[in-house]
Amino acid sequence: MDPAMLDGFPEEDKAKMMGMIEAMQTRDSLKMYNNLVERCFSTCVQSFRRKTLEKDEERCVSKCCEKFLKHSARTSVRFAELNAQSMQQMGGPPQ
Amino acid sequence: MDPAMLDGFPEEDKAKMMGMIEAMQTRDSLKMYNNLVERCFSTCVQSFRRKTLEKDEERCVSKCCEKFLKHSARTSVRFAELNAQSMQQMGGPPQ
Amino acid sequence: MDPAMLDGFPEEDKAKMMGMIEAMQTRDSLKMYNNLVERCFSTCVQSFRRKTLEKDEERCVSKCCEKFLKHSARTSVRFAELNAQSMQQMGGPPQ
Amino acid sequence: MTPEQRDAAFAMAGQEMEYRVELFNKLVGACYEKCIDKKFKDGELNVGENSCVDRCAAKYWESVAIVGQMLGAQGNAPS
Amino acid sequence: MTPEQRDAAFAMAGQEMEYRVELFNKLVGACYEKCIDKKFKDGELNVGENSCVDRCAAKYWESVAIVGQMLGAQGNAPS
Amino acid sequence: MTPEQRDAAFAMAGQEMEYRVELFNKLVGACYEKCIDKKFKDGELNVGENSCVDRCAAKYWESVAIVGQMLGAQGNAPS
Repeated sequence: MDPAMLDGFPEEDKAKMMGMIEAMQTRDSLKMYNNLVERCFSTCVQSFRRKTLEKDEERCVSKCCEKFLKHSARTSVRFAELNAQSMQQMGGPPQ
Repeated sequence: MDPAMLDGFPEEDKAKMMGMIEAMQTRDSLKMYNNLVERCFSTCVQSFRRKTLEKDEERCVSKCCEKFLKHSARTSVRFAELNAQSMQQMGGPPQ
Repeated sequence: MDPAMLDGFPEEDKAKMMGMIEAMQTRDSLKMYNNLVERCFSTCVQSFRRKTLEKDEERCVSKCCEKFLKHSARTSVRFAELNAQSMQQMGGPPQ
Repeated sequence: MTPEQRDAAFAMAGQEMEYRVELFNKLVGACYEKCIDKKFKDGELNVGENSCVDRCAAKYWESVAIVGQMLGAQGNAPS
Repeated sequence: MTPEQRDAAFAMAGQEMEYRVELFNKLVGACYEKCIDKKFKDGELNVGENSCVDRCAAKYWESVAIVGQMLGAQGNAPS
Repeated sequence: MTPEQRDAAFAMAGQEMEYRVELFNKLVGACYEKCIDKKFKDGELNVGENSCVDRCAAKYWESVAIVGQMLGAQGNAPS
């Protein structure tokens, strides 16, 4: 969201909006955490002969997580660029 | 939801309920939009040698979308019929 | 959530929190219902030559559902144990 | 009706609506997977797809009832 | 602005944000499936993965626009 | 506690609960896929399925901790 959108709103509204954004971010990061575990567990863990992770499963979960975070960070840069581009070209994102 | 459910409620409650339904519909249509893009992109786009869609990928995304919307429209007619049927037979939908 | 967390809150707050928990449980059980139907339907129903379930499809949906509920019940016992364990060891669950 | 009862009625109606919408969306998704040819040569549903979709919807509905009975029998019926 | 209008503006801004976040998450998920090698020998993205991710994001974005046009044409454009 | 602080405490407790429920649901789903035979001849879990489920739950839990550490190290720990 463009923070400029909030210009002209009374201070208490801005505070409310900021609270809303913050709550959404907390919720999304918790959701992302759960999704990441599910994704890497499903890809990496295949054997159930023991009740602790095998060394290579542990390594796989950790690399999977690292790689996903890097992928996500790179994508977020591209996403911002694409967003900015379509703002210029069409006066707004595709919606 | 059966609008008759709202009979007997004060006017301001009806308005509140209508607002609730409207907000839900906006949210659902945005969600459906996102789901549709994800679905058709995943089915149709396979090559990443260029950063723009190939002609056949573009056509595929567009046909995929058209077909999904037609499928969804037909299903919604069937859904309403099945709903009406089970209201009659059992005094309510399976729940 | 640990109900002890509510100690020291005024009565009306406890009531509000309990209401929140209840609403969440209703929502989750409805969501679980929908997920279970989707899961067992997708696994069990393969033929579309008739508009009613074949005898073996019906049996499959029913066994699938029974098995999922048993799996879920067992997992919930394990989940509680793991939760309790990590509370002891680390003063809190992994988060 | 007290304000609390009214709030509860609203909350229940909202959850009921969400359940219905979710049910519909899952039915659409499941029958799309089962019935629709993913080659997308054409934007129209053909005869076979159309009748598959109709039967699929009816069979999904029957499955909802079966699962509902099972949940009810186990005492965790949603309502 | 009346309080009702303000509430409506808040609700709309909230839904717009949720739509954006969801769009981003789905793009990340789709391009992860398309581009990332799941052997996880290494925690780094290699050159091929990096350029695949960039192109994938651009193509996903183009798909958003196509689907948006189709929805608009059918009169069920989300906004 | 001011009313604002109380609202914030409620919101946080709600999000914490949602996180827990979601964690449980994903664990159930993941271990169902890994451990349960989908032929459904029987409605009972057999010995092999039971022990697979127990180990799967423990391994999932371990994975939650690993991912949590990684997120923490990167400064995007959820809490």
